[in-house]
Amino acid sequence: MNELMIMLFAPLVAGFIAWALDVRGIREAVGVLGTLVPLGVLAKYYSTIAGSNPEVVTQTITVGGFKLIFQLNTISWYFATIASLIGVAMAFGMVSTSRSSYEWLFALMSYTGVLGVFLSGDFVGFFLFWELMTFASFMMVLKRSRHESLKYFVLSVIGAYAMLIAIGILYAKIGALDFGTIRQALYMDAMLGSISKSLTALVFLLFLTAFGVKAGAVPLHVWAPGAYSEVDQSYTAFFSGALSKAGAYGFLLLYILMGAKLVAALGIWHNHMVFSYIIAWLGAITVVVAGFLAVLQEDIRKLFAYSSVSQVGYILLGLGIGTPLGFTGALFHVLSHAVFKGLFWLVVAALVLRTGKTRFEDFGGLAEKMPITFAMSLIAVLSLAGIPPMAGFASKWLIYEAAISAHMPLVAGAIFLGSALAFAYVVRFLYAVWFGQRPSDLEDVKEAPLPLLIGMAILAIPNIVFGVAPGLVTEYLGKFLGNPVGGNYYKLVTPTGTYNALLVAVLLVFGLAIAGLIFIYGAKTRRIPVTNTYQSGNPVTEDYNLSMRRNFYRPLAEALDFWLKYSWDRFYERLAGIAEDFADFLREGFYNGNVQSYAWYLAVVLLILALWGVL
Amino acid sequence: MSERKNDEFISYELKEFKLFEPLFRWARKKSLWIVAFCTGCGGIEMPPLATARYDFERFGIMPNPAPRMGDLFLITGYVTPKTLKRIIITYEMMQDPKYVLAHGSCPINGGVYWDSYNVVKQLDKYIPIDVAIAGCMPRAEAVMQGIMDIIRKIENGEADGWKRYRENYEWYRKNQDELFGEGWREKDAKRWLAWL
Amino acid sequence: MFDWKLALEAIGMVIYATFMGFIFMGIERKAMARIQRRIGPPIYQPIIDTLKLLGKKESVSHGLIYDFGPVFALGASITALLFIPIANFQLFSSNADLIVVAYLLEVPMLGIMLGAMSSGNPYSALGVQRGLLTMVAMQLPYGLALIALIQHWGTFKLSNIVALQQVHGWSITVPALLLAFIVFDIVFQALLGLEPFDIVSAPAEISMGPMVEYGGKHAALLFTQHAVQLFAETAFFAVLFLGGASNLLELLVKQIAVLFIAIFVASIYPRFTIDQAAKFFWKWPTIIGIIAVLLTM
Amino acid sequence: MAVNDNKVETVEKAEEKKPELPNTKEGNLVRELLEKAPYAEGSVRREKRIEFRVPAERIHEFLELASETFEMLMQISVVDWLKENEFELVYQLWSVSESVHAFVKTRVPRENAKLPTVMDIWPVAETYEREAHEFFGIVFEGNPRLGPFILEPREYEKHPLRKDFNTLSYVKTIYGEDFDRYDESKTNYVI
Repeated sequence: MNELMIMLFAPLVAGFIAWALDVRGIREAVGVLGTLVPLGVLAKYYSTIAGSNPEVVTQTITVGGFKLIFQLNTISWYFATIASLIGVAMAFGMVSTSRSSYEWLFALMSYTGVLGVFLSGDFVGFFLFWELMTFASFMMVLKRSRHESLKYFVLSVIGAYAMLIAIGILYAKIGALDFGTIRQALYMDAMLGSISKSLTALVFLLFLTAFGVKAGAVPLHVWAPGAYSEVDQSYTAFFSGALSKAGAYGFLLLYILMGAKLVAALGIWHNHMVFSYIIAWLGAITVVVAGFLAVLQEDIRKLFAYSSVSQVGYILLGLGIGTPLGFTGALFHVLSHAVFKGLFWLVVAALVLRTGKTRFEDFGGLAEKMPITFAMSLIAVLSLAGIPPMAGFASKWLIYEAAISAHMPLVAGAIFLGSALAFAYVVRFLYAVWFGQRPSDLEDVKEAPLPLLIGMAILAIPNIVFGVAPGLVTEYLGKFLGNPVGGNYYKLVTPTGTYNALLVAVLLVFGLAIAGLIFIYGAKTRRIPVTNTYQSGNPVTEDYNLSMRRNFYRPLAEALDFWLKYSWDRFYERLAGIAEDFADFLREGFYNGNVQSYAWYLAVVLLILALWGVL
Repeated sequence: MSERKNDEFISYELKEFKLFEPLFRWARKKSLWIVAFCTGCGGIEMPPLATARYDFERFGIMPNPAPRMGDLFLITGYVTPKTLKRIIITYEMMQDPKYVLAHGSCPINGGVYWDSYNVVKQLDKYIPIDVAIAGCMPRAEAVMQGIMDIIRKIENGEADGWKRYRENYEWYRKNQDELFGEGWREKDAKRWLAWL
Repeated sequence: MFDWKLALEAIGMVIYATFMGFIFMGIERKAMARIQRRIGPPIYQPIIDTLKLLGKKESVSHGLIYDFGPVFALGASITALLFIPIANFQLFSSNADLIVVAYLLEVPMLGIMLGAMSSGNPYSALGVQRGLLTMVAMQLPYGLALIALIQHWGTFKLSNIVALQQVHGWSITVPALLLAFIVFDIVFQALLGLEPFDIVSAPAEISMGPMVEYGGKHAALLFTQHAVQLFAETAFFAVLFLGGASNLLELLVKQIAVLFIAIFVASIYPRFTIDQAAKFFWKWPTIIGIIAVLLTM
Repeated sequence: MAVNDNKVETVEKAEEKKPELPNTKEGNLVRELLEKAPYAEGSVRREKRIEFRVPAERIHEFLELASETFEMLMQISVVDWLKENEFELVYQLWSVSESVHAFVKTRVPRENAKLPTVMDIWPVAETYEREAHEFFGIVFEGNPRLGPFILEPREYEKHPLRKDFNTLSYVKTIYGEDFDRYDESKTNYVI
């Protein structure tokens, strides 16, 4: 039974060991080992969880009067495996990108935090590990830039307080903290209705902000671009791959614990559950807004940060649909987003490590210099853009099926626009970084180091495997969702549509064969340099850069200039400014330095206490 | 453009697909794409060819802005050294069975500008010409007649300007370098950098 | 277990589609010529063009991805074609539904973009930018039209939609789907890259857009891809809105009808600039699409 | 008395030139400018076209005066009088308000011809002056970019449009002797 504990605290212990003996070789080995342990334990538990007689593994420890329950059921196993997969890839990435043991300590601490969040069975453990995770990631961002970490810290604190108040209300009403009893109590309460409608709405709103901040839903996504880009890029693979999934797990928790109660309280509108309709629209707006922002970015890290926010929007949308098909789509997208976004961030880590640049205008023509990284980024591009034989498409297809069959057309329309935007900014990344003339200072760029390549390979394989055989994931998810998606391992069959991934892959290979035949049949090709291009007859020289890397989508910015005037970032900065001025006003007002006013304050306070009869 | 080594250009061997050659010859004859790059004063003669009166599209001829896809290169009128540089670069970008149609007497011997310092006197020294049409700017009918000549030449395999260019490439290259000086492509590209 | 009939059907359909695709391109050029009172090229002109391009003695390449682009585009077009139920041949349409085919029809765009980007030519980069922006702009109305259709017929599978249309009459007889038909027709112009939205390969401005560096057999591959794409998209249009077809001839008539609508619109309208196209697509077609979607809720 | 006479003559000479000006719009324009710039001579060529002759050293001052009514500088063209060994620069101005052309002519000696630039009045003059410099070799003080303009590197500083530039021999050196395949003897060709 204490394997759960080993799994949970192995990364934390490894982190401390790595931090303690700060030796180049050993620190990396301990770190990677620390991340491998949870993956091993989870693999061992697969047979018990998903085997013939699934039984839940629980472990309770009492800490200072609070009884912490840890449980490993199908959902938590799924989320924990994704997080540990990304964790292992991050560890391999950090072997070559991070130089200081400070980063190893806090990376592994946030890894323990996420595992704790997924495994905890009650709100105390959930909140403790949630805070551990936020603290560790805050420290990682703090190392690189104060402003971004401050922004991240303030928003996370708001989220944490919201969750704390919501837990407090639930504890006051139900008297228990572990999920089982809360679920039972709220289920019963849905009929009796002892908790008032407005109180349930308040709790829902608080949980919405708490999990929205971590997942990065639109109004609260402001910290994401800054935090994701100011951190060692291979840690961002974990930061955006696994930590944002904690937010999605929170929303799922909302359904499990308070689903019945929320439906009873907030009612049904046009046969959609009102609270899930809100989450669906929150996801849809996140997809579109973050997509448009991602397309117009100039910095490679900002682009992928907004893209992460947009993809998590897909997950929220999938959860918001509410039908079992919607859940399957959302949870499959949790896996595919974690995998292809992790791969993207490792590619960015390789680029930043090798070239030291982050803006698009400094990159160019790296395809020859870093071929393997280019191949990996091509796989990630195909997956994110949702090209059929890849994992990205399978999950997106499920979300489309769920959205349209649940009669949420405008939300499905938002996904159409979102996936086109994903296609646009991914191709912009390909063009700006890999193709075109190479700036002179990038001549001596070498291929990414071996550990980073291993990390990328770890994440590239699931992309293809789950792309061609999506049935594996939907069959596992079907265990606790009442398998809405039929079909065997390579074919998804839903009541309204089918998708045979293997056949699409086979026919694509068949089509490529025909096209390749025509290509080979044609005349011999002669390789020519980049400068031999048609510039309406003008001779082209190496040192005048002819590629459009800056403002690639300037016409789109012009078409959207009405909307681009408003920005959440500036809104929050102004809010912060107002708060600061109010605080200054108060400070001048009270602490004005002369003793008489202090004496007066004392007298007034004593008078109030006397009247109150406390004195 | 980076310096083109001689052997890299010549190493290409003329592999003739015996089986499909007559089919390709018929296809080349029936679909000529004109590179939309009017070099001289006769460029204004090309649009009327595409209008309802003459309509070269019924012979499968289509103006095509990309030289990589073009076959027929119209040298319409006098050729100044500046334009000749662009002509040479565009001509070398065109894919292989390519034909050149020279309008008027200027490409032949400098014509009216025979003694002008910036008109190329004999275009044939720099790029091979397949058909030359008379007329100080030949009318649309004359241009159409020229195109018919080229089609007839393709039919009986005489239109081998591109083969001539490929076989005695050094001679053409020597003339070009003699006029513009060695490595003129790099020099010219860099010369415009100051302006951009 | 490998059933030969299906394989032969598939190969036969690919050859038939390529041939008919070229004929459609020929019809397109001939009709535009006749509208301008010109005689215009023979119908089979694109076949001659492709043969000429294939017959080029030598081809030029900017690298591996430059060659991979057109090959991937043609492969994806063929795959998309094989998932559409064409007339009485079901081919593989029982294994994929509307969303898969809609996405497969957009994958060649990525192939062409990949090749165009790796050629390092600024004109092709501009073509790539415009192609992507057109796709982003037209994706919303395109999605809304498809959603309206799915919601009305309640199924994603193309073969079911065709069967339902045989029973209840064509989709355009339903008023809500008539709106979706109008939206889809506008989007169809952008899908084919015809006149009002042919900003992608604006011949006069940026010399053939993404295809500027393509010559010889690469251009032949792209021409074949465009032919297969044209056939696949017209068949997709006919299957969705004009009730599929029981035999190839009926399908051909419907495809040519759809093609002529596109040609007439194309030969009248001048070209939109890219942000005008985006603004246009997000105004009228989206509003009509939303109305159609709400009507079929 | 004699002083009086030649004053009379000068006055009379000046007079007999002035009365010719018709009192049309163009005539009044010329009369105004001549009052402000006595050193210049003006005449009305025809409706909408007037001419001025200005000595080379006062040209800048005159052009400033003229720029109030003549807003646009259309062209600076140069005529090469080989026999009088002089360049004649013609500043072609156009008045948008009056819609009248003005041709301001000056004479400059051929060897190291120098003139003040008019870029401060009309910035567009930079290109015209560069062209004049490249083809004729006239130096305009104050023009920052007088160097090579549009000619091929071979013809820099050769000022090809000068009358004494022997194009025939230059062409023979560039394009080789055999450029004329019909070998009629062109040596005594009279231009």
